Amino acid sequence: MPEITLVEAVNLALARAMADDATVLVLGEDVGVDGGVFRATNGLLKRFGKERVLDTPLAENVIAGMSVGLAAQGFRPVAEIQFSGFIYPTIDQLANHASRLRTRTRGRLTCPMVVRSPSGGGIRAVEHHSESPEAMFAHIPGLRVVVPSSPARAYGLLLAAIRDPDPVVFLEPTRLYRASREEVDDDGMALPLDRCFVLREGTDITLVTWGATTKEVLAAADTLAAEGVSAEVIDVATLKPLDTDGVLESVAKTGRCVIVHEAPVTCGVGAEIAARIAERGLVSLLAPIERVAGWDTVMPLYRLEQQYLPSEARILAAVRRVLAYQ
Amino acid sequence: MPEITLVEAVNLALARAMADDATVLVLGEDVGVDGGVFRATNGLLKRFGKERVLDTPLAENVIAGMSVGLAAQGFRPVAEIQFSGFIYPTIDQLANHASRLRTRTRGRLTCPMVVRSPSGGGIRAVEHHSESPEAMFAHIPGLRVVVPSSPARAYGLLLAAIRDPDPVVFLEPTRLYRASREEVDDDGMALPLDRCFVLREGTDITLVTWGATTKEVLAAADTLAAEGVSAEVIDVATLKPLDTDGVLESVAKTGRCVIVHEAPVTCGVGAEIAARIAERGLVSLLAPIERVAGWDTVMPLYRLEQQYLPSEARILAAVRRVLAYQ
Amino acid sequence: MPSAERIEELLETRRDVGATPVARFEIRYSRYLDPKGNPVRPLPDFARDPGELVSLYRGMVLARRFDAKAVALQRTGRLGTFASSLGQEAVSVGVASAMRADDVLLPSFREHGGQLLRGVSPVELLLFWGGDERGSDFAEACEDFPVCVPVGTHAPHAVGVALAFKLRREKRVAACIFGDGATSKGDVAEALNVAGVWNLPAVFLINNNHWAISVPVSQQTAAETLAQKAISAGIEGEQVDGNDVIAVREATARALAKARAGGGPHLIEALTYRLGDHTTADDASRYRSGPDVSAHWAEDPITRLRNYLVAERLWGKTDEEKLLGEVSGAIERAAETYLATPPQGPETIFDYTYERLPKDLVEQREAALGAVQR
Amino acid sequence: MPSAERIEELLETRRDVGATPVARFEIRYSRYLDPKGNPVRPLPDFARDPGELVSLYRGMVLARRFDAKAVALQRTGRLGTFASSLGQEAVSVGVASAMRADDVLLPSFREHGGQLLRGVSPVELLLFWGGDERGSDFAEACEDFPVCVPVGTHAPHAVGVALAFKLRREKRVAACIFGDGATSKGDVAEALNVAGVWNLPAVFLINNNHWAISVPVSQQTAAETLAQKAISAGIEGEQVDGNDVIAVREATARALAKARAGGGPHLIEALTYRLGDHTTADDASRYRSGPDVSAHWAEDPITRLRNYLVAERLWGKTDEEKLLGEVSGAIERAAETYLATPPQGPETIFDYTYERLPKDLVEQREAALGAVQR
Ligand SMILES: Cc1ncc(C[n+]2csc(CCOP(=O)(O)OP(=O)(O)O)c2C)c(N)n1
Ligand SMILES: Cc1ncc(C[n+]2csc(CCOP(=O)(O)OP(=O)(O)O)c2C)c(N)n1
Ligand SMILES: [Mg+2]
Ligand SMILES: [Mg+2]
Repeated sequence: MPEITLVEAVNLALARAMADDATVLVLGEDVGVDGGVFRATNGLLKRFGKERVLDTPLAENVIAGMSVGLAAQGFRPVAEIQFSGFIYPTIDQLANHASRLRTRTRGRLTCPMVVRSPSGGGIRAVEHHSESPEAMFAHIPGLRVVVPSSPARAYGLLLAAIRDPDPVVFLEPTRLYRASREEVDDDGMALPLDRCFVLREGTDITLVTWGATTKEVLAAADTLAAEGVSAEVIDVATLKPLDTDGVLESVAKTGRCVIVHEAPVTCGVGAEIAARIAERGLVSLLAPIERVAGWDTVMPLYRLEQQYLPSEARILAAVRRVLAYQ
Repeated sequence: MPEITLVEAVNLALARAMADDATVLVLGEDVGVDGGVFRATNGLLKRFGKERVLDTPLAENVIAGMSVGLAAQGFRPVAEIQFSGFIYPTIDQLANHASRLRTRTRGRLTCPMVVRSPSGGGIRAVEHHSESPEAMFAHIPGLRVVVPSSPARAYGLLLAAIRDPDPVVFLEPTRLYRASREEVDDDGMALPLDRCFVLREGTDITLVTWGATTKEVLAAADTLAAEGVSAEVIDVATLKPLDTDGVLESVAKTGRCVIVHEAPVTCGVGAEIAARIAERGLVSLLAPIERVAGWDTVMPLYRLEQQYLPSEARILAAVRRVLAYQ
Repeated sequence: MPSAERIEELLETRRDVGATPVARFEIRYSRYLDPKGNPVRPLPDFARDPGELVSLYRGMVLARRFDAKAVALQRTGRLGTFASSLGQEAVSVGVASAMRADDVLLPSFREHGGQLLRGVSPVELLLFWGGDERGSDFAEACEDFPVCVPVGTHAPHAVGVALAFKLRREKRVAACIFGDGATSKGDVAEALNVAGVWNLPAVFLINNNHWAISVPVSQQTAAETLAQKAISAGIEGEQVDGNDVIAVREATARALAKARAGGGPHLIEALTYRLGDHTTADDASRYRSGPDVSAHWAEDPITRLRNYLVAERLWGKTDEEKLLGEVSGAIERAAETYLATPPQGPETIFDYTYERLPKDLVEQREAALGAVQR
Repeated sequence: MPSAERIEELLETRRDVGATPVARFEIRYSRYLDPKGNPVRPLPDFARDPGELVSLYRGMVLARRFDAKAVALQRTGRLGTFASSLGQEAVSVGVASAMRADDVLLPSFREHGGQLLRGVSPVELLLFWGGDERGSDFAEACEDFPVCVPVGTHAPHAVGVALAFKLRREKRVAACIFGDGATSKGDVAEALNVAGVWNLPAVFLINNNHWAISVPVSQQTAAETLAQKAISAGIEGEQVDGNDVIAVREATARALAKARAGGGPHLIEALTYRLGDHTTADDASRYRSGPDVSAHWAEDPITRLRNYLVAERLWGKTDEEKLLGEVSGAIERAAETYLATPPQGPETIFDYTYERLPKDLVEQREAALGAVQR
């Protein structure tokens, strides 16, 4: 099995989904001959032709809106939004149409579409290329929101997203696109969209995260292990619907929890996870929850982005406070 | 002092702000001769003329975008979005420009604008006229998000929003527009945008809410009082930035908390409030937090909307569970 | 009188006459019947078949009856806010009459006439306006889109639908109707542009009733016609008399045939007038005068076609009475069925959110059912 | 060869010749110098002043030098992703040269030439592209907008700025530049429409470099010209040779004068060509061929104007050497200053988020400073 990067895994999953199902289409800006600005759609045009890989005009709103029309007609469009800072014009279509076509028509018309977009900072990009908008989508009923954190999970989760009968927003951490390689078997097996992943088992504290920050969280867990602290690391992966039980089970075991994400802390998905613990897992909590997240500031231009992104040091400091709490 | 409704208070505040400050403009669809579909801008055209009250073409994106341009040029535009279901096209401008113009230019250009919109259900309206999108805005750094729950607070908070040097999203609960009257002194006094309001003092449990659901929460508090339970009712009012201390102080006193809002529960602002309590107020909690909120479903068409909106009965049931918890 | 400085500046800005013309465009207007019902030019072929004309007439009468009933139900608290199409019936009836059954209609919220003609039942429409999702679960016209309430957001859907047809090599067309106000929205511009560059089988129809709630077209755009919105997208646009159902049908039929044959998209602006309030929640007297409106009654599409039919001896008093009786009966029966339809249970709030209900929602569903029982 | 059925259908869809023309439009194209620098028509008045022409020339040379330096800094890891304007310098230099100091420029991300001419310093531009917010805190051109990275979203800002000028009765104009790709975005259509209906002093300029990353204009729209996007908005549009800085400047000057005089908005499409990659992160060889690109070098705006100046004996070898020395010196000094500028502290992430820092952010700021110290 070849070792591939996360972006290559995305590419592999797209190719697999397209090969398996003739209704799967890929569309977006520069997804064709250019193969996508990150090469996520590399080679697809050549392999599947220009009726299945469509370079669209530059207009995110109509990219989302035409996907609704295609999906209602039985296609499975996978739309790429080039960077997550340009995803906002899709919200109207996703909130007002895609997410509710099924319920509004009592199932007569449905909307099996995927909106993929690179997301997050840390690659010294230009303004608007480093946003983490997942929480806005996770608030919209009728959507699914998925964020992979490794090549294998990217492959399996993207296949699941494409096969899902309802609309999915799939946010790919740019920082991880080429950060590491992993063996990925192109077996066409989807991963479940209703379960979180335990990346590392542990007993002293639960670290909950998703996407790019899994990297810093796993590093922190390593550091902690060296100090004799056993941290359980959970990758939520599917942010909506959230696998509450997965998180609660871990917290029940450890009694302590730090939630880590890159998006601004206020009204981020971390808040929802903390709230669910406060509702259903309170009795197991031995210490206050902490969130280590992006500040409630605009994502800075890249010179300062490392001061914005949750660092291993910040995670460790939070973990130590939580562990010290009696 | 005359007794006026909430929508009349909005009108009064707009008139006062316009009279006090020649840079305040009102713009939006049907805000002129029609006076707004809810009459929030009634009479303003006549009084201030068509250079200060602008009926715009039907395009929410450019309404938000031109407000950014006006604000950068020293005006204080107050844009009306006719219903909150049509506010999504403003998110791009708010997230990508309005909220960050100050930080991107290091204060050279600023963006003192207000986007007002009716919000919430319960008035038997057509599809898309009953949405509660506050959480999406509350996640955007650089914005303020305000929701009034009475005529007096609508007046004072809207004045504050208009005078604020940064962009504010001001969501007005349609269900309360004409629900009751209150004496409002047109004294030009703004209310603070960094403090929540204690609508009713109590000692046994804290009920946190905002906007339209203050009504059901206050009714529930009445019912509880009759049963000898003393509920403290907090109207958060400014959802971003959130007055954490106000909530924590109350929970420190009561040890129990139920959060009530109309928007879908997942990733609603209630999650943020619960998370902050779990982070900073855990030690005072005598029982798990509960949230009573809209379901994670699309807002139903109006025949079923009462089954969607948090009812007094649902609030009471949650309160009783929380009170019963030992 | 402009100042001297201004005049000088204006002179300075005279058009650059030395420049070379590189593209020319023209917008045309067509009408077959004048407001009195007199033909102003030879009628199109289909109009030689009296059956066709009568069915257009019936479609408009049905729409008007439906409208009147819906407004009455709303006024008596038995229907939600409703958007009447009074005086504009020729638009969507003309469009729908030109469509094939397997084309797809994407209507805005004011096109009941066309929806009824497509086979959407009056009960379904009443259910929708009565706040019940079953109203969009059409038993016929199963691929048609539900009423689009946000202005203009269905234009991108039409692009997707048309693309689906093109990719499947089906000879079908997506027909999308929206108002004059919608032409200000970026959605419409983006959709026209994509339809144009991909040469999609989509026909866009502007129901120009001259008002977007209180905003007249003159305050909506400086464009001389709305049909010229097509020029931006490099597609063909034309204007028709939207109160002449023959003109609407003929223009639509031509556009559909062109699209079906691979000739690409088309934009039709149908000029009509909103005789009523914007919706039952609106009071148009706040922003436009009664006399102005009254004048437009002289353009009424129903009277116009009837005048023609009568003049051609294709229609008489008994026909009229029979039709009215039949149509009223159908609408009354529909209203009764609507009123007798019990609401759905609260579980239906949940059951169509996803194909498979996630665990969160299973729990919330139980809580909701519990709350109702309590 | 189309099928018989198709031919029949196509015949059926022939244009409705009986319809009446109601509106006509024309798009014109202008150019003064051909690619070799030979005048093809009498030059406009301003071009009789050699100083003006030399300053245009200098502006373009400066832009190109800046570009080259920025790309070099990026290649050596000392600047972030950068969008070069190689070959397109005439566009924004032409626009900016026609503007008054108190007009407001709203540029996209490829208009350094114009920004430099407006007084934005090369150090500021490098700081911006180097990921430092101070780069948009212009010491001059203080009301100009920062670089707009999202495609087309600044067009609505231009509407607001122009409206501000109109309301204050100031004789100022907002000038907004965006690319060919941007014309597909609803933002641009909405902005043109509002500017049109309110007759605002705004000039919109399309830098048509024929590519939006890998998408050629022919795949962006079916419109024959991009200038005709104006027709939808009922405003005037025209095309100019965007590699002829004289044509760009003259068309912009006319449009600005018209707008200033109350004549309303204007759209100019400047035809140019992107000689380089889209940005330093792009590899254009993936989607277009070298020979195609090379051919466009013959259109180079800098060579073109120089040829004219030399032919007119307004420019010589020493002038060129002196200019290059001066410009290179200025850019080198700017690069040094940029490289020597220490980053801001992490507190600045917070300090400009709101005018008054809310309590939450005060706490987060403290935490951030603590985290750095730790
Ligand atoms: C995006 C959006 N903004 C605002 C509204 C509120 N609204 C409903 S209808 C309408 C006017 C529509 O005008 P037009 O497109 O001409 O259609 P008409 O009502 O005249 O048929 C408005 C502003 C809406 N439904 N959608
Ligand atoms: C709204 C938006 N979508 C996508 C992008 C990514 N992107 C940056 S530039 C570009 C192409 C722009 O083409 P054009 O408008 O012709 O300008 P040019 O780059 O050719 O100057 C794209 C797709 C963006 N910046 N903004
Ligand atoms: Mg209209
Ligand atoms: Mg371009």
